Formats: sequence, C-alpha cells, structure tokens
Amino acid sequence: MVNMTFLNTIDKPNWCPGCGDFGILIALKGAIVELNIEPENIVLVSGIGCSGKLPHWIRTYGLHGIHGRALPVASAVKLANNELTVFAVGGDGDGYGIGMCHFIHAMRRNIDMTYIVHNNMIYGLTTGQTSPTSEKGMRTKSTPSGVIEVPVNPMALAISSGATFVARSFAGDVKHLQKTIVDAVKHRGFSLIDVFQPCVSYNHVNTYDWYKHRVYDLSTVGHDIADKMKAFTKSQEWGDKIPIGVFYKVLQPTYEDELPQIKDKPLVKHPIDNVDIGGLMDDFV
Amino acid sequence: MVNMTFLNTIDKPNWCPGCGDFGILIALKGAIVELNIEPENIVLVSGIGCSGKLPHWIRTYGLHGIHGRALPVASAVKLANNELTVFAVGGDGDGYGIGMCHFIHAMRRNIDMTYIVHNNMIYGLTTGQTSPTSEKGMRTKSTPSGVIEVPVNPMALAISSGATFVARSFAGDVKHLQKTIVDAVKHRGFSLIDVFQPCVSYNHVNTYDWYKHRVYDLSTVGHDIADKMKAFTKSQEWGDKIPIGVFYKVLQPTYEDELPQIKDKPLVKHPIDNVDIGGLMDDFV
Amino acid sequence: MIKNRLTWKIGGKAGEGIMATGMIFSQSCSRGGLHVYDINEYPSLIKGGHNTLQVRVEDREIFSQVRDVNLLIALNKDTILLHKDELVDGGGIIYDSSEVIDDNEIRKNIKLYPIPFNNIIKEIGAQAIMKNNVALGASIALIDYDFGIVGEVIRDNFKRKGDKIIDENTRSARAGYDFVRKNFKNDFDFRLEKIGKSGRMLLTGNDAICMGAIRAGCKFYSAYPMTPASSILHFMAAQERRFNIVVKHTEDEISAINMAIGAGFTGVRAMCGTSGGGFCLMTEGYGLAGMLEVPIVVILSMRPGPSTGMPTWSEQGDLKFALNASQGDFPRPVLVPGDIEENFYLTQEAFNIAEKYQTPVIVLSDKNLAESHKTTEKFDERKITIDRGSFAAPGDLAASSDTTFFKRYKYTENGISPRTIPGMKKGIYTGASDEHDEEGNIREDADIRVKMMQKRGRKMIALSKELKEPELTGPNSADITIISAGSTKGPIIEAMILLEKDDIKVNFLQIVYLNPFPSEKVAKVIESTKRTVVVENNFSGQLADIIKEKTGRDVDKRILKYDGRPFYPEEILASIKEVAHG
Amino acid sequence: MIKNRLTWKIGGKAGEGIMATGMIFSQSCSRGGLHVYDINEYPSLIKGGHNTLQVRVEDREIFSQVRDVNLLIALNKDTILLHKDELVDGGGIIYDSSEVIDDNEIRKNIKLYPIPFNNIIKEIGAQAIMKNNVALGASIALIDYDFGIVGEVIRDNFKRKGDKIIDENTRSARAGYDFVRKNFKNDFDFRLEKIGKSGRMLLTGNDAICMGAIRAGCKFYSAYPMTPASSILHFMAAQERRFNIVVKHTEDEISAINMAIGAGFTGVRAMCGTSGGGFCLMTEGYGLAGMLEVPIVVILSMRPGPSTGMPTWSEQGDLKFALNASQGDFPRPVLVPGDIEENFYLTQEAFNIAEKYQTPVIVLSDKNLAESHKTTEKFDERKITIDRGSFAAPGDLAASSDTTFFKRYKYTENGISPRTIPGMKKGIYTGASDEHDEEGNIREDADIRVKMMQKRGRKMIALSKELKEPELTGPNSADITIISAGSTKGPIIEAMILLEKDDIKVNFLQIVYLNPFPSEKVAKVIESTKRTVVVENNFSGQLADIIKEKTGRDVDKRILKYDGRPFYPEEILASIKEVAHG
Ligand SMILES: Cc1ncc(C[n+]2csc(CCOP(=O)(O)OP(=O)(O)O)c2C)c(N)n1
Ligand SMILES: Cc1ncc(C[n+]2csc(CCOP(=O)(O)OP(=O)(O)O)c2C)c(N)n1
Ligand code: SF4
Ligand code: SF4
Ligand SMILES: [Mg+2]
Ligand SMILES: [Mg+2]
Repeated sequence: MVNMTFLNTIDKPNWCPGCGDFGILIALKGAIVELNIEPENIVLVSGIGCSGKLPHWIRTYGLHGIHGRALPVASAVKLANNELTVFAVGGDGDGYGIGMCHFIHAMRRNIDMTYIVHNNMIYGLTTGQTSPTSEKGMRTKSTPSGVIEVPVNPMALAISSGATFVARSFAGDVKHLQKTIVDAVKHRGFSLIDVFQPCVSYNHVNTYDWYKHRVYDLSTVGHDIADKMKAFTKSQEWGDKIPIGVFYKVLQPTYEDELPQIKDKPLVKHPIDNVDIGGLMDDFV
Repeated sequence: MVNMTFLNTIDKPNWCPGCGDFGILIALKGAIVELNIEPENIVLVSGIGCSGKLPHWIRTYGLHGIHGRALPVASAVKLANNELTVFAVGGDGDGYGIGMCHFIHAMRRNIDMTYIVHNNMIYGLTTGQTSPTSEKGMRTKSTPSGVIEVPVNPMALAISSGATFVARSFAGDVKHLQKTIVDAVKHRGFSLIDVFQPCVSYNHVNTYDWYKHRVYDLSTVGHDIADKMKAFTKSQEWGDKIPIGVFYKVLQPTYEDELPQIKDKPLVKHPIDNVDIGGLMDDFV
Repeated sequence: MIKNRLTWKIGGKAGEGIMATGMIFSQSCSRGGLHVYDINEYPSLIKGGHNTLQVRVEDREIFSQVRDVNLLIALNKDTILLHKDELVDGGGIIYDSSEVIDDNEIRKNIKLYPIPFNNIIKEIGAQAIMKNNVALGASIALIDYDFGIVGEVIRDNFKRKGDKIIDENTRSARAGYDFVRKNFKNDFDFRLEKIGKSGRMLLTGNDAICMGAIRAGCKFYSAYPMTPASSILHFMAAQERRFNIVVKHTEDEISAINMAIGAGFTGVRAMCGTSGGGFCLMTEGYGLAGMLEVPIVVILSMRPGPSTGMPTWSEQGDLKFALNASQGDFPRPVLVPGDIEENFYLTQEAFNIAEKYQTPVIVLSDKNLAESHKTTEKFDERKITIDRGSFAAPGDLAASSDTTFFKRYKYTENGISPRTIPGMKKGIYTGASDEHDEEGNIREDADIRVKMMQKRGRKMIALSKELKEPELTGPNSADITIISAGSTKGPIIEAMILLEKDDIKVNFLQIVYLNPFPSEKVAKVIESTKRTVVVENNFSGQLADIIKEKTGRDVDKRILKYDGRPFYPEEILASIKEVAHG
Repeated sequence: MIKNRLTWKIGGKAGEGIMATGMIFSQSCSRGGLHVYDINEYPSLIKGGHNTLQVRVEDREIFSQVRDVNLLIALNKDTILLHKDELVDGGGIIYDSSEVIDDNEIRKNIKLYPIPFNNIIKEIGAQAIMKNNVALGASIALIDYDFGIVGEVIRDNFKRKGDKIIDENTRSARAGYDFVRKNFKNDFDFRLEKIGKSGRMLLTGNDAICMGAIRAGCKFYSAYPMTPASSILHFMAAQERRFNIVVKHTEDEISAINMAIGAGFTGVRAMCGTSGGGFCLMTEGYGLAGMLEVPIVVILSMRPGPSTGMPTWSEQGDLKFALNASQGDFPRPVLVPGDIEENFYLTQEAFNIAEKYQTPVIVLSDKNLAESHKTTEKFDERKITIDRGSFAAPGDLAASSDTTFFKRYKYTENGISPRTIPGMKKGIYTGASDEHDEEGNIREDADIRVKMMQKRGRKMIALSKELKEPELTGPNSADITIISAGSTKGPIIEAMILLEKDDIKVNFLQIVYLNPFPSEKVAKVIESTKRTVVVENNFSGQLADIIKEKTGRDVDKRILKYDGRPFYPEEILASIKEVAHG
C-alpha cells in the first residue's frame, strides 16, 4: 500500500508560497494513493518551467527533461514498458507553446497516459513573459504593450485532435483535481487535464479569486461527455463563466492495443542477449 | 499588368507527370494575374517537399527554406514589409507534421497572408511515408502494418485556433482553387487553404477519382461561413462526402493593425543610418 | 577478352524502375559467386530526373566503384550523352534502336548495340515498362552470363507479386537475351562467368546498421524520414513485428530523439536516426541524454550541406558538428564506420558503449555508405557481445534508503554509476536536465557542480582506455600515410591496390573512433611517416582540423572532394602520385 | 580608513527585492562619480532561494568583481552564514537585531551592526518589504556616503509608481540611515565619497547589446525567453515603439531564427537571441541563413550546460558548438565581446558583417557579461559606421534579363553577390536551401556545386582580411601571456593590476573574433612568449583546443573554472603565480 509519506521527498518544493503548483502536487499524490499504484511503477515526465520541477518532489520515477518535450519522452516510456503508469506534466508555455507540435500529435496517437498541464497563463520560471494562454491585451515583460494574438484553446484543440479524455480542473480545488486525475488515469487512452494554476508572482490577472468566481463544474449542468459537438461548444465558453470538469470522453483502441509486439510482454522484458538474425541475413543472400 | 508569361520560369516544374501540384501552380498563377499584383511585390515562402519547390517555378520573389518552417519565415516577411503580398506554401508533412507548432501559432496571430497546403496525405519527396493526414490503417514505407494514429483535421484545428479564413479546395478543380486563392488573398488576415492534392506516385488511395467522387462545394449547400459552430460541424464530415470551399471566415484586426511601428510605413522603409540613441543612453545615467 | 572484371551501368529517367533492374543484375552476379559493389545517383525529385545505377563486378572483394565503365545500358538518349565518355575502349552501349545516334559523337572503339525495345515488347505482349528487363536480358547475353541465375533472381524478387508478374519479367529479359544472341556477334570483350554459390549477402550500409541494431537487441527505433537515413526507418518498420521492436515515425526529429531517450531511460535499447538537418533538431535532446546519462544510439547519415544542400548525394561535412553538438561539455562518443561490415559491428558496439557508459553515442555514416550495395560475408556472430553495463545490484537496491531517492548519479572512480529503471523497487529516482546531486536532486552548489562535471568527464577517460587503437593497413613504414574516416575507406583501399603497381609505398590509418580520438597513435604515425595526407569528402578538411586540434600536427596534404560525389580510386591515385612526386 | 575602495554585498531570499535595492546602491555610487561593477547570484527559482548582489565601488574604472567583501547586508541569517568568510578584516555586517547570532561563529575583527528592522518600519508606518531600504540607508550611513544621491535615485526609479511609493522608500532608507548615525560610532573603516557628476551610464552587457542593435538599425528582434538572454527580449520589447522595431516573442526558438531570416531576406536588419538550449533549436535555421546568404545576427548568451544545466549561472561552454553548429561547411563568423563596451560596438559591427558578407553572425556572450552592471562612458557614436553591403545597383537591375531570375548568387571574386530584396523591380529571385546556381535555381551538377561552395567560402577569406588583429594588452614581451575570449577579460585585467606589484611580467591577448580566427597572430604571440596560459570558464578548455587546431600549438596551462561562477581576479592571480614559479 502506497501512502503519502512514502511519496514525500526530502527536498521540499521551492515554488513561491501560495503557488497553484502546490495544489497540483497534493492532488497528484492523493490520486496515486487513492489509485494505490506502486510508486516504482509510476513514471512522471516533465519539461522545464516551475511546473517542470514537480517530479523532484514526489517519490516515483521521474524524468525532468527539456522544455516542451515531456510528451515524446513520456510516450516512449509507455511504449517501452506498458505496464507502467505514465504521467506527463508541464506548463502552458512548455506544452502549448514550444511543445505544441508534440501536443497535437500525442493526442491523435492515443497512448494510454495522463497529461497534466499547469496552466498559469504566464511563463513563471523565466519571470513573467506572455504564454500562449495569456489573454489578448495582457501586458507582460515580452509584450509590454499587450498580447496581440488570441490565446490557444487547449480544450478545443484536444477535441479536434483525437484526445479521448479531455478535462479541465483548478489547482484551487484540490478535491476536484484529484478526482479528475483519478478518472484520467483510469481512462484507457490519452487523457488531458488542463489545470488552472494561479501564479502568484507573475500573473496578477488570473488569480485564485479570478478563477473561483468563474469556474463551474460541467458535471453539475448535465453536460454529455460523449457528445463531441457539445464538448466543442463548451470549449468556446470563456468569460464570466468558465467550465471545468470532463468535456469529452470516448473509448478508442489505444496505440499500444495495435502493437502485437507488446501483446505478451512489454518491450523491456524481451531478452536481447541472443537475438537470432540468421534468417534476416539469409534474406539478403 | 502582370501576365502568365511573365510568371513563367525557364526551369520547368519537375513534379511527376500528373501530380496535383501542377494544378496548384496553375491556379496560383491564375490568381495572381486575376488579382493583378506586381510580381516584385509578391513573396512566396515554402518549406521542403515536392510542394516546397513551387516558388522556383513562378517568377515572384521566393524563399525555399527548410522543412516545416515556411510560416515563421513568411510571417516575418510580412512584418518586415507589410506592403507585400505574402504566401506560404508547403506539404502536409511540412505544415501539419513537423511544422504543426508554427501552424497553430501563426493562425492565432492573424498576420495578413495566405497559407496554401498541398495536402496529398503522404510524404512525397521522401518517397512515400505516412503523413499526419494519412488515413488510419494506411500502409506506407514507415507504417507497413498501417497507420495507428487518427489523422489531424486541419479545418478543425484552424477553426479552433483563430484563423480568420479557413478553406479547403482540390487541385483537380483549378477553377475552384483559383477562386479560393483570390478570396483568401483579398481577405485581411490569416487565410488557410488546405488543398487536396493527388500524389500519383505514392498515394494510391486518395487519387483524383477518390476525391472527385467525394468533394462537394459548401457554397452549394447554403453553408453559413460566419458561423463557427457550423464550420466545426462541417470540419467533422469525412467519408463519402467531403466538403470543400470556405468553412469559416471572420474579420478581426490583423497583427499588423496593432503595430503602431508600421502604421506610417513598413519597417523596411525606416532609415537606419543615424538612429538617435542619445535619449536611450541618458536613461542609463 | 577480360573475364570477371566489369563495370555495368544502367541509366534513364527517375521513376522508371532503373534501380530495381540494376539490383536484379547486382543480385544475379552475387548469386553467381562474384563480388559486387554498386552505387546509385539520382536527383531529389521523384520522376523524370536522371538516374543511374553502376555495378562493378569482379572475382575478388571490391571496396568501391571505379570510374571506368564497360557496358552502358542507356534507357534514354541522355544517358548516352552524359556517360559515353566513361566507357573504356572496347566498351559497349545498349540502347533503343529508334533513338537517332550521331555516330561522330561516339568514339570509334565503342561498340553499339541498338535494340528495338518496343517491337520486342509488342511481340511478346508485355507492358512498356518491361523495356528495362529487355535491356537487362540483352546485357546478360552480351557479357555471356548465366541467364538461369537472372531468372532465379527475378522469381525471388517478385514472389509476392504472383506468377503473372514473374512470367512477364522473365519473358522480357529472355527476349532481350535472345535478340542479342540472334543479332549480334558474340564479340563483346568483357564477360562474366559464375564461380559457384557464394552464400554472401548483398546489402547496403543502412541494411547493415539495421542488422547490427537488431542483433544488439534494439527494441525501439524512432525517426522522421530524411535521406539518406530513411531506409533505416523502412527496414526497421518492416521488421518490427518479426523482432518485437517498436518503430515510430514521429512528428519531427525533436520527438524522435526524445522518444529514444524515454525508451532508453525505461531500459530498452533505443536508437534514432537522421541526416544533418534533422540532427540539428536533435542537438538539444542529445545534450539531454548526456546530462541524464541515458544510453541512446544516434545514426547521423551525412549528405552535402549546408542546409538542405544536395539531399540525395554524398558528403562528410558533419564531422565537427557531430563532435560539438549541443551546449556545454559532456561525453560525446562518435564512431565512424568505413564500410558495410563496420556498419554492422560498430552499430552493435555503439549500443554497448551507450549502455556501459550511460551516454548517447553517434554513429556517423553517409549517403555513399548508406545506399551502395556490396557483397558481404555473413556477419560473424561470435564477434558479438552484449554488454548492458552496470545495473544496480539487488544488494545495492535492498540497502538503499527508504526515504531518499536512489543514488542514480553516484560518484564513482570511472564515472559510471549504478543504473536503475522504472519498475525496480527501491531504485526510484528523478533524473534532471538541470545540474544535480547523486540522487538527481537539482543543485547549484559549486562543489557539487564540479564533482558532477568531473564524474561525467571521467566516463570519457575510461572509454578511451577501452577502445582499440587504429591500425595501419599496408606496410608499416611508407612514403605516404593516408589518414581518413568513414566511407572514403573503400576508394582508398582500391587506390592502394592500384598503387601496388607503382613504387610509391603507401599505408592507411583509418580513424574509427572520432571521439575519444586516438591522439597518441595518430601523432606517432604522423611523426614516423614521410608524408601524411587526409582524404575527405568535404570542403574544409574537417578531419585534418581535428587531427591538428588533437595532435598539433598539420598533414601535408588535404585531398578533398565536395561535389556531392564520393571519390573514385583513380582520383585518389592521381592525388597521391602528385604528393609523391610533387 | 580606506576611501572609495569598497565591496558592498546584499543577500537574502529570492523575491524580496534584493536586486532592486542593490541597484539603488549601484546607481547611487555611479551618480556620485564613482565607478561601479556589480554581479548577482540567484538560483533558478522565483521565491525563497538565496539571492545576492555584490557591488564593487572604486574611484577608478573597475573591470570585475573581487572576492573580498567589506560590508555585508544580511537580510536573513543564511546570508551571514554563507558569506561571512568573504569579509575582510575590519569589514562589517548589517543584520536584523532579532536574529540570534553566535558570536563565536564570526571572526573577532568583523564589526556587527544589528538593526531592529521591524521596529523601525513600524515606527515610520511602512510595509514589511521596506526592510531592504532600511538596510540600504543604514549602509549609506556606515560608509558615510551622501544620502541625497540615494534619495534622488529612489525618486527616479519609482517615478512611474507615484509619490506615495517614492516617499515610503525614501523614508525607510532615511530611517535606517538615521538609526545608524544615532546608535553606532562613526568608526567603519571603509568609506565612499562622491567625486562629482560622472555622466556615466550604469548598464549590463545585455543593455549594451540592445543599444548596439538599436543603433545599428535593427528593426526586428525575435526570441523565445531564455536566461540569460531574456532581458534582451524585455529591453527590445520595451523600446519597440520608441524606435520602430517589431519585437516578437515567438512560439519557440525555431520560429525565432526563421522569423529573423524572413525579416533579413526582406531587407531589414534582424536579430534573434537565446542561450544554448534554444540555440540547439536554431542550428537548422542558422545553416539556412548561411545557404540563403541572408544576413542575421544571433546573440548566443551562454550559461552552464550540458542541457538545462545551471540556468542562472555563468559559463563559456558553447565555444565549439557555436563554431560548428549546423551541417556542412559555410561561413560562420563568431564574435566574442569581452566587456560591456565591446558588447555595444561588436553587436553593431555584427550587423555590418552580416549585411556586407550576407551571412549569419553569432555574438557570443555569457550570463556574467549579460547581467552584471558596470559604469560605462557613453558610447562614442563617431566610431559607428553603417555598412549595408552590396545591394544591386539600379544599373544592374535595369540590365537584368526579362525572363530569368536575377543572379542573386552571382560568382564574384570575394564571394559577395549583389543583393536584391522584395519590392525591387527586376530583382526577382527565389532563394533555395538546396544547392543552387547563380539565379537560385536548384542544381546538383558537380561543377556548380564546387563553384558555389567556393564562392561562399571566399566570403570568409575576404572577411578575415578585413578584421583587426588582436592586440596585446600590457608589456610587449612578458614572462606569461594570457589568452582568453569573452567575459574573462574583466578579471584578467584586474589580476594584471594586482600583478603589477609582483615582478611577474604578464600580458594579455584577447580573442575577439573567434572565427575567422587570427591564427597567425596567435601563433606569433605564443612563439614569442615564455609561457602561455588560457583562462576559460569551462571544463575542457575549449579555447585552448581551438588555438591548437588553428596554430598547432599547445598552451602551457589551461586555467579553467566550471562551477558556474565567473573568475575572481584573485584566482587568476594565484594560478598565474603558480605558473610563474612552478
Ligand atoms: C529550448 C528552451 N527555451 C527556453 C527555455 C527557458 N525556459 C525555461 S522555463 C520556460 C517557460 C516557462 O513557462 P511555462 O512552460 O508556462 O512553465 P511555468 O514556469 O509557468 O510553470 C522557458 C521559456 C528553455 N529552458 N529551453
Ligand atoms: C528537418 C528535416 N527532416 C526531414 C527532412 C526530409 N524531408 C524532405 S521532404 C519531407 C516530407 C515531404 O512530405 P510533405 O511535407 O507532405 O511534402 P510533399 O513532398 O508530399 O509535397 C521530408 C521528411 C528534411 N528536409 N528536413
Ligand atoms: S513564479 Fe508563479 S508558477 Fe512559478 S513558482 Fe512562483 S507562483 Fe508558482
Ligand atoms: S511524388 Fe507525388 S507529390 Fe511528389 S511530385 Fe510526384 S506525384 Fe507529386
Ligand atoms: Mg506557465
Ligand atoms: Mg505531402
């Protein structure tokens, strides 16, 4: 039985006091305990950013890679050993900015893993530049006269790209987030959880309060998570009311399902000391 | 007055006989003549692929760059001289595969330019591997047991990302394509034209006939191009009937509109021999 | 009459099956116990450009193409115009008799064999595309080779396409064969004769890399298509179910290397492959693997740069890039195979080095090596060892702390730390791309930084002690020592064979391990030779620069070629003579 | 009593405004006509980590930090523990009197100045965050500096925030000042005295790069944030409307360099900037610029690698990467400024080289140079020339063909071809990343390839003739010659000042142009000196390797530091002495 204490690390998180990342860490640990997965069978892969440090503060296997590349690393971890439970975590800049290409392609691949995006609508670790989710007009160090682009819409992109579990949650509501993570892990296929994560140091617009006054749970309004069109419509909601919860969910074969190579056992368990290439050489005679 | 002869080059296109790219080249030349834009005020930027060679065979300014990067180059061409008419062209691998990150971000930027994607659902120049638009199950050199991913949906992605002119056309219908290009150029903002382009050498599934029997023009069915939800619904149509034409169009300020720096004249026309930094130095005393 | 020493060349428009026909010829020769080396030339476009396949056949092992051609199969007129001057005296041209040839343009001592392809095809009721086979058959008759073997090869190659296709191909070839027998004197000077079954393989460098990887137990290959590495992707994909490998055509090269890292981290042997432009995109991940100490193998198959350059041609212009890619100092082993055998063994060794030293390893190849076929003895599997390096022992794990991370980056004498992989109880750690302590925790303290840099650095020292020193080929002392790396090996050896007739004593030092570089050995060799030359397929003489950086010594001459074509032995011969006499 | 020779250091938790307070001190000294050099240390996290700013002040020009600290402002106890040993005898610590300090832990000859920050703040009704200002004021009193200047600087810095903020800051500082005046003897050994108005700027290397770029007429800057290059993005963005520049925070570094290329192609001066990891992603575009012959300037600001490494610390570990990035051979000019002035002038020159030679140019900087402030004379604009290179003359254009593309890549003696940009009638061409002919048409012919490689190569030869040779600083002949590049210049010069007292004769050769490398000059210098050392902020001695590659000569010693910290002059001094006497 895994417990919170086991998951704790000696290094303590060094996020700014009050940062939304703490809520995500707690919810994630809670979800792991709730799901009762052995920590040695979990791999957490992250990119670079404040968010990217998370794997250092939870005692599972982890790989804190480079900016924007958590998804390909995590995807291959799963393909190499599909008995593992695999998470990718990262920031909005990491995942929707520099990592956008992998984001779209990972979703259409439907590998069974969970992707948690710490969406603080800002670049935290580099001290406050515009992120792809920063709202139009927002003034930051890199856009002192205000952002000109419209923000990316992760929910709409996910629905458009084949993700089979598309959800949003809020770091200020740990219970909701923990439940969403548990559901995502249980879902067979690629799960996206976009998490509203207040950055208390650099985003003075999208604060805890800002979110609290706006978010409502889709499950409370009878939203049909099997209906793609409805999900898309919901993804367009922004402003005074912003939906959280599961937007869309569908069961599809996973990528791994279609690989006979790993039907019997994961790649990592195939012996390799004496691969027989005799027949292969014969093919070339 | 620009004419077809002026646009012709001494090098002749070396695409495979029958390749859909010829239709795109003809339609593009036709559109330029129809729009009567001086060739020296046009810049065509491409990536790498069969499609990427197009700028060599039309006598306008051109930049045949690297694989997947036409959009950032073209965007900056426009920002550097917003008096130019700027096109980006490229393949489906180029634009929706390796170039996906720029694709999404260019659309939300809404720079006034036209992006034409030669979508042959295959990698042509590298002799027939899977592309991001290859249909699930398609067997290619890189996926001999069939593609496992679901294809990307460029129309849905564009609608989800802030493109202000989203259209699809067919290289086998030069008239339709030419009209679509003319409309796209006239549109102020980022225009995407995804063009079904048969690859006679490597895609033996999605042939001229395959398309001909499926495509129908949205303008013939009373589609409301101002309605985003309808556009998204239409983007989901695939199979026996596939819509072409304009899916979605909306007028929004362009990126350039929000840059006072280039209100009076393009960047390239600002004199630079004697920029006065006296005041700037004073700021640091 | 010259027997079993022939260069046969076929040329025509891209997309017309020239390569396939040429391959049937190559295979037919190989099956007859002869040695074959072929080389293709084709532009970066799909149909209509000019393609050639040049097949050299002898009764001894061949190491490269030569310039002289004996028999030219011209499937269009361009081929005649472009290649007639490559023909030796007494050579011949097979061409379409409907083509109007200006006799004055062809040297007198070239034999012309006009063949009415269209008539023949019509007569036997075959498709127009069978012209190639007619020409092939005609050439077999001219050189008096065994048609039975050709039929056998056709049968094997088209097995999957069914009897009808086999029959059409065979009949076409036969018709060409018969036409020549009937209409021309049996007077062609160059002949081939089979010398028994060889059991040799006929394969390319890329084929050998794939076999090496598969034999090494590679379980994961990720790549984005890029000439001349694409055929590795195709090979691996075709074999993925047979050998239980996951092969992924990724969205880009960034993903390809990061996936390889994910797989390597998880404990499977992982490889990715690309060419220069794609490697640019891999450089960041390459440094990540260095920092995380994750074993991966990267195949970098060179083509002429800068930028897109000449995608379907050959060059060795990425040596310095490969050696210095990515920011900061970290171990960057780079192996440079020189021929098809070495492609196999070194790829296999690359996996051992990667796992033993927990580091990314680059195997540097080029288009010439990647795509040329050579008859090759079956690989000797007794030479193979699988060394997976130091996984944490059960004892270490059991003894490890219950509250901290495992010391995945433990300071050790040789810099190699015990490794754990996900799933191992008590081996839990988080690897960081940031500088870190022994447990992987992010640290910025000066002393930890210094220790970690030194720990990683020591791995390179340990590796350099393990690697075999390069050996001189040829006489121990010579007038001229040739130093080179990579696919230039073939033409150098051929040039040395030609030089045997001369009184210039030449030997050859092949650099196989570009990093760690065998500085001492190279310095010693340079010192003990009268003259040293490098032979390189690039503009600036990158290997010569590296030699100077590592040994402080200038070579006497840089023999460079950078027109996208590999060296001909004749060119090296001429340059060496110049050096010797000049 | 020592006047106008002081190192003042403030330390505390990240996110508490330590840097801002330190900057007020730096500016106050600079405004008083004193010379200032400051250096920060902070971890890669936003709040709570340990931050310091160390400010050195003298009445002569200062070139770097030194290790010895005279006055330490400890905003928390950690600061005392971490830095007390840096204090010289007679030095002092200002700290919170509520902190319990174990007297035994502090050397006897250190003066302690406990201050009741909270009480003072409460008394004057200010916020807790004003503690820094109280400490600042206290330090001003101790060193007996002019409080009026501090007030002035506070006023200027907070102008935009309104009178209330100005007042609160000023009052807090004043309260600290008054407290010290009242409660401590006026016996602190180290004092500062203003020596009149200087008119000097106080700025960082990144500030200077931006000013150089703006003065050069840079109209387009594209970047993705990355320490230590991010502040260039912030600076340029803040100035974009004032100077009519388009500044783009792009989706990634791939886009950043490709955008710069688009802008450069279109005829505006364009720049992009990043650090190592981002530069990895730029390498493919870098080669593209080389092939298209599009002028762009790339700022590569180094930090410790490999991989993410130590993002907020300093290193010079990317020299070889910068020199060899991207596949193939092409001109790769790399400039390495050594101080803030050089940042300005070389960035400006980089644009001239880029346009004149139609090539990408790298300016190689590092975190130490990027973020340290130094008092600097206003730049001399008479030294500036704007050379835009060879645009096609109207005559050329008029004469150009009506049916073909313009010969944008015309073969010329120096390799530089006349340039056209979109909008120019009759200048139409398409540039290709593939190898091409003079008009830009894709070509794979051997002869065209060779000519184009040589044409591009000749540009580098022409450039190397134009560049100034490096000059020796110090005596013409010396016992030891120091060779170095980049930000090590400062501590080297300071070490040389210290060495003046010794009898070791030392001079210094600064490499400013890393490529084309001044091989002859360096070889000559090495030959004519008894001993040569390199001083480098990296693990392997990359500059020494480059010197060996270019000159064949080994230096006698590599003085290396790779713990993320720049050199102290004292360290160089010690190493030099060792070399001299060892
Ligand atoms: C290739 C590359 N470019 C830039 C950086 C610098 N960098 C580090 S974190 C970061 C962005 C952080 O923003 P986000 O991803 O939203 O994460 P957050 O810190 O907000 O959690 C950037 C640009 C990098 N590490 N690598
Ligand atoms: C970085 C990089 N990776 C790979 C390649 C090789 N490459 C050239 S074209 C191409 C794909 C072509 O497919 P697509 O973009 O669909 O264009 P098409 O040829 O079908 O028009 C690839 C992978 C390259 N040039 N650069
Ligand atoms: S900067 Fe923002 S995101 Fe980063 S740790 Fe601080 S509050 Fe959290
Ligand atoms: S390979 Fe396909 S896309 Fe390329 S030119 Fe030929 S038909 Fe066109
Ligand atoms: Mg963020
Ligand atoms: Mg395509």
